[in-house]
Amino acid sequence: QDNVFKIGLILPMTGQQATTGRQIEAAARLWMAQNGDTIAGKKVQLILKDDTSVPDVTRRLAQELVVNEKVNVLAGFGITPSALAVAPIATQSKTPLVVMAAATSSITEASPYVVRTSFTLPQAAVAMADWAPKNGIKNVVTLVTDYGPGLDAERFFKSRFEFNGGKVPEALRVPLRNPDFAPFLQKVRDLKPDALFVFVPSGAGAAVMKQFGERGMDKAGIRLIGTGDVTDDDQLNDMGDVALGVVTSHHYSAYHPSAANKKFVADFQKANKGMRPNFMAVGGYDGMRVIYEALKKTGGKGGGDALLAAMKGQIFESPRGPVFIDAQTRDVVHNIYLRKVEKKDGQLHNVEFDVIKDVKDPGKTK
Amino acid sequence: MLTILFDGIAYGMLLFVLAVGLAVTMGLMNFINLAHGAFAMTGGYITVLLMQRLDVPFLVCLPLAFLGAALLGAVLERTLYRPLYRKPHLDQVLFSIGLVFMSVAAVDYYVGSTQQIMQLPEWLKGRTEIGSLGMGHYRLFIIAVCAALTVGLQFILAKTRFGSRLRASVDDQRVAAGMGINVNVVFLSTFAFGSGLAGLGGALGAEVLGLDPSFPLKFMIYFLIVVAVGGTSSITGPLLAALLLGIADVAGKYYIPRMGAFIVYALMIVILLWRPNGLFVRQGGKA
Amino acid sequence: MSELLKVEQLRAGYGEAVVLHDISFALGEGQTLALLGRNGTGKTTLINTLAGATRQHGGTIALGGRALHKLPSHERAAAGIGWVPQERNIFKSLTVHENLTAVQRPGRWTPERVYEMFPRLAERKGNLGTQLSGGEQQMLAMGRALVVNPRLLLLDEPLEGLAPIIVTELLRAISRITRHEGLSAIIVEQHPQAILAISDSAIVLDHGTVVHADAASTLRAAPELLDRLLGVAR
Amino acid sequence: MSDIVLSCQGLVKKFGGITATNKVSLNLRRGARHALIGPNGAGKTTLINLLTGVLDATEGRITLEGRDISDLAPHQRVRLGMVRTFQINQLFASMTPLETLALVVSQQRGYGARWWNPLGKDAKVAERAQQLLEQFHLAEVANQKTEVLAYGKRRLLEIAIALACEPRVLLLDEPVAGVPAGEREELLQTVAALPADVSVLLIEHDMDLVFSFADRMTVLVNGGVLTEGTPDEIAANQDVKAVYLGHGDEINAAMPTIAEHAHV
Amino acid sequence: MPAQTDLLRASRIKAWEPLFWLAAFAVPLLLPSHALIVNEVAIVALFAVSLDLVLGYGGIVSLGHAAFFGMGAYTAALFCKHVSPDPHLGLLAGTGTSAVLGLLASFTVLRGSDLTRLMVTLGIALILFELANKLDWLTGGMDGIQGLMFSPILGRFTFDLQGQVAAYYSLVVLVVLFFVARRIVHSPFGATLKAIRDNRLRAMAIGIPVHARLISVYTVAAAIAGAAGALFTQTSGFASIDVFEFHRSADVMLMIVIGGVGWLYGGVAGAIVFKLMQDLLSQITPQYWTFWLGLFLVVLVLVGRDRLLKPWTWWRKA
Ligand SMILES: Nc1ncnc2c1ncn2[C@@H]1O[C@H](COP(=O)(O)OP(=O)(O)OP(=O)(O)O)[C@@H](O)[C@H]1O
Ligand SMILES: Nc1ncnc2c1ncn2[C@@H]1O[C@H](COP(=O)(O)OP(=O)(O)OP(=O)(O)O)[C@@H](O)[C@H]1O
Ligand SMILES: [Mg+2]
Ligand SMILES: [Mg+2]
Repeated sequence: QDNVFKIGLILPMTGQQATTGRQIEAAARLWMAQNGDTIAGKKVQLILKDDTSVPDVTRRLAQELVVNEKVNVLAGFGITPSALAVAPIATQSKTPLVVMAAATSSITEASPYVVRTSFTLPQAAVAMADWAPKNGIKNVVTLVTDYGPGLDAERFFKSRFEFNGGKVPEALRVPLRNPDFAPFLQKVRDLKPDALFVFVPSGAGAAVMKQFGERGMDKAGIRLIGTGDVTDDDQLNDMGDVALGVVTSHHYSAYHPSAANKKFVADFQKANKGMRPNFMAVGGYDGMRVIYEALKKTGGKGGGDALLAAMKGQIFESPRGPVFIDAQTRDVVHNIYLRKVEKKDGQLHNVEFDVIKDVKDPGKTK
Repeated sequence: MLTILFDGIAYGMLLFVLAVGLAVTMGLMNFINLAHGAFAMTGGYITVLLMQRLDVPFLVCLPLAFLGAALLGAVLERTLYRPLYRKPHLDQVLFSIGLVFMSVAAVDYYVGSTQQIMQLPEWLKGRTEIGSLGMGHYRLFIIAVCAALTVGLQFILAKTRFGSRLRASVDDQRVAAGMGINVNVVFLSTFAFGSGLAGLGGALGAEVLGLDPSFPLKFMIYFLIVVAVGGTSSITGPLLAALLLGIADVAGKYYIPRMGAFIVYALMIVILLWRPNGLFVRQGGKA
Repeated sequence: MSELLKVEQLRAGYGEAVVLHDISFALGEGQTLALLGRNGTGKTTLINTLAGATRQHGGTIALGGRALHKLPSHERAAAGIGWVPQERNIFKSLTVHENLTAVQRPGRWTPERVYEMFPRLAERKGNLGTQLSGGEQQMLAMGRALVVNPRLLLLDEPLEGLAPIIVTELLRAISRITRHEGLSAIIVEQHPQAILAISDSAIVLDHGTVVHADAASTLRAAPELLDRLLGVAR
Repeated sequence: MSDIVLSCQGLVKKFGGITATNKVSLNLRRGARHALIGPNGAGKTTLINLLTGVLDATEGRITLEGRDISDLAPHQRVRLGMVRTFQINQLFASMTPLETLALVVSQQRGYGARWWNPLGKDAKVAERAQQLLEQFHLAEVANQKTEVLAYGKRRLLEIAIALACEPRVLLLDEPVAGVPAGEREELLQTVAALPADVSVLLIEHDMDLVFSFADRMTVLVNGGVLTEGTPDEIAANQDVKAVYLGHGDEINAAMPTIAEHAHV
Repeated sequence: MPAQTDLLRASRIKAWEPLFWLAAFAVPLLLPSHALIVNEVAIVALFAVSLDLVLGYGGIVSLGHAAFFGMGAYTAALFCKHVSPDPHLGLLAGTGTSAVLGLLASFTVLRGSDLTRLMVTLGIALILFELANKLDWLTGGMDGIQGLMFSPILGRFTFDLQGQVAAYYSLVVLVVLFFVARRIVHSPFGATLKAIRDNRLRAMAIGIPVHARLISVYTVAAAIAGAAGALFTQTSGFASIDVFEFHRSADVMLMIVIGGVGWLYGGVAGAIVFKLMQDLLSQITPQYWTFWLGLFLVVLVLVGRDRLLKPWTWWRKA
């Protein structure tokens, strides 16, 4: 019993966020398959729970994992409210909480035990706001889904873009439950900006892109830019040619040209019937690495605080590129790449063409 | 703005095809079938999978989606639904929600939980501009299909005796049978037809609304809104309701984007408070 | 006169419960049978069994030589049964006209002829079934049974709730239809005198069995016997 | 005229194009045993629905004990003492006759809003419910659910409910429909035995009963009042014969003639 | 008098009832590892009791009952943040605001068919959802109000990680409100509700003020749902926007239908069955548990509640 190291992995495995859960679970299992399940003499055990993206369920599951299963680390968390709901438990029980998906900036501030290996939306949005004005885009309409991450993306893009001399004539917010993007896109078309900046949860990205094409907006001279969620690697291939040429900023592309990534993608696809890993998967994969490294370093001694200390400041080469867990903010620092959708070997890929190095979460610099 | 009106009509028409099958099963058969979306999803997946894996042309997929969903509906009607007609509505809710849960998990298991994206044929992808009116070809196509469907349905229900025989069977199965109506056949064909319509709706809607295993739950509310506002006793009711909601939703989101999410719900509540039995109820009294 | 209906050893009821025991009788073409008995003796059950709306446990029913008991309810209408249920059971979401057309079969009786017989209904053609007065519903139930163009009419308390003048007219109409159009009828009624007057024969039920069968005229001429059979204390 | 309890003037009800009630004026005296007759669809039930507030009149006023009640809700009219029965039973399917009557008695005594003590806690309520059960031969089925009762028992409960409301004015819509001939008189006797100052308006197609019960009659035809008078006057009225009663005065007397006609 | 005894029989407390509640209270103590789920079940059970008052007794179908649950939850959260961390006062505040909301909303459910009511209630809950999202300065938008610290219950018992205090707190509130509801449904007031549910026309015809009754029961039920919502916030330390979500309304409806409507214990039983089932199944197969839950519902309806829950009837003839 004493020789077991338990990781409580709480993810949305059903419902609309289910893909997030699937990607992360697959990545975590891949990591364990690649690196063994005995570290520092301890057997690592992964306990998977489905929280259906309902925060109070997440919280109860976390509480039960901590109290009954005595897990050493809590990990996962598909959506921000779920992560926030569990933060007090991490604090109270001194259990490190590794956020592998949720991307709102403020999560790491909710508890000193939160460590994030995914990304924050401001990171991606700000990078785009820096790139766009340098590439002839002066006038941008934003279109985001009306919830935490969307508002983050809108706020950070807008302020940085305007700081860089750009103009945002209209900031559109799409309700979370929204079957048809037509009115919003028509509005954009009538406003005729240089580009449309989009953030929507990954599933809806395809719809936006198709309707963007259908409405002939590209032909009207409007470019489509956004954070990488829109051209989610997982689905990019199915989106078809409408996606070609879309420029996004993100921390990970399955096409990232590094040896580490090639191996990661190959192994991942082999283990999962050809499913392509996306940015969620890499968050889960790196999260497992952070936990493993911390366990190695502490040898499993000293409880949660020691573990947490060992997580802070880790630097490593991830499939996404170099990653640094900022000891101060416990948030991830990584490169943000600018990518364009292109066809390579008959498949669509986010091909990186520019990089902004070591981006800290701009949300933390206020 | 004509374009907004056009988009609203197309969206409304789409809602209509998706919901009209429910108007048939729920309104005419008086069965609360919350699993309607599951039949729509079936149609959607049939189309997407046939197109992706077997390269079946889109136009061939549509009737196949209808038939597939209708067949599934017929099989389920014979095996599971039939004993439930006489159960209380709440039991029907429980049962059909159970079916939805099962269908969601089953699709997830066999196809996976990712969004399915459909590739339309080229001729449906384009767009025609006439002055300030821009019409997407796919939306034009939806409108055409729905219009044809409405006319057909209206004909079946109004000009043939099928409609009144169906309603008679629903009102009183025992006596309807005693008057020579083959109640089982009437129910079976109606249910299969309603499910088929759902399947067709799902096939048409997958492009615009997206398709993943949570489809039946995600859009259940919209189907219900259309049927509730339209009233459950005719085909024109849900059609007008769907158009009204579609146009109001699209126009509302265009002109006052901030209020986007409220408009449909507020409109529904106001209409239902004003006309508790739906906007377009069947009224007697005219000799 | 040829025999239209022959019922033998009929046993029927609801679910497991058997209400009718070994009922046998026959009815000729163009003949009218009065079905009498106190409350709850099984008159409605017998009518409903002929219409196929109860559970039959045994026995045979033959209509014009055809084995009716083997047919499901909806095929009996085609075989020639027209049914006026006791509770009328008008289809509530159909209009008066639709109530007629939904079940109509080719033959002499058309909705138009029903409207001639009950002008009241013609005025209410477009009303929903439930928007009719009690008596109008009764008329509609009668009309609905007629447009099926049956050979045998099953009338379960068809006079209940009708105005006296309509009652006389309806009785007259029934006897006209049976005499001139060759239809047969089985009539259940609370007013035995009224119904015996237009019937050829009568059977009296008690506890689900036939306790008396006779010519209608004989029974009508013996009110004491009738009272005793029906258990009426005067 | 203080002995007019219930009266209506110029009552009109239109359903779309149909005028179901056409300028009906009617006065019900205190203690009256008044019958309302007329052909099917003449508007009798509709008139009762208007008087009790189930339907809103298109035109016209209704007064009860001199007070204009045209705008009162149905339950408020009941509180003023006007109670009815329904042509088609309207019962509480999932409750037993005992519960039903206890509820009606509680409500009638103004306890309907009490939410803490259980129904039946008040011994007087239980006592009165028991009394009614016995009076209407319902005691042996007192604890069965209403929905499983035989038709005859349900019909009795329908009337018992109305009497439990202690009406000042009682409106009966074909109360004995479906009740066998032998039991009809008994039922109406219960009604006739109500206190002398209770007024009763009876709708019925059974002329034997009507003529033995009523001291005054109103004939409704096509929504309007054809005539009003004593039973003898009505029986002798040629118009009434033509539109409602037919050629004989009583059905039974009429039968032989019909039969003879038929055999021709 | 026999009539009186017969009448009072229904409201008498049966022998098994105290046993049931004793067992409920014993669980958090004897099986402390299950205290959290007991807490969750107690809260939804209270929520279900509230819906049963409306649906089972008032005959008003509602797919938007989460509106009141959510109102209670947010009120309790805001009360803690801005007024006082005292949970008792917060509970009262949550109950009170929900009652007010219930009173206002009750006017929308007086008329119309079942379907209309279903949709109107649903619409109200969805509008509150959107409001909670839009008014992010007050409600924290999509992220909700997080990290609330409540003062100890009765000044002594601090909410613990294991959830025992929470479980007892919720259980006590459940028992108290359950018995209030129990008194209500057996009173003359409750009987008038059943009368309205069974036959509105006749209810009016015996002098029952139908609208007034429906308004009062809707308000009372909303208050109870509000209390459940407040418990939710207080025992979890946050209020998240999904308290207004459709699935909450739908789940609670499923629960009372599983347990049987028009029987207060039905809601409690349904809550227990549904929650435990969900918990158990999702442990066994986190990805596909909804399939088995769905199968359970389908079988439950096809086989019949009575026969499924009473195994001794399985071998009897149908
Ligand atoms: N649906 C039913 N289920 C079970 N038993 C029934 C049902 N309908 C009638 N019965 C029983 O069958 C018996 C015969 O009833 P039926 O209705 O045939 O009598 P009836 O002679 O038509 O009486 P009435 O003169 O009141 O119409 C009664 O004892 C009755 O309780
Ligand atoms: N809701 C309605 N809509 C349209 N017409 C109606 C409605 N209710 C009643 N009617 C019509 O109004 C007329 C009067 O009906 P009412 O029920 O008052 O008749 P009645 O005198 O009680 O007849 P009966 O003796 O047959 O019961 C009828 O012709 C009926 O068709
Ligand atoms: Mg009978
Ligand atoms: Mg009438």
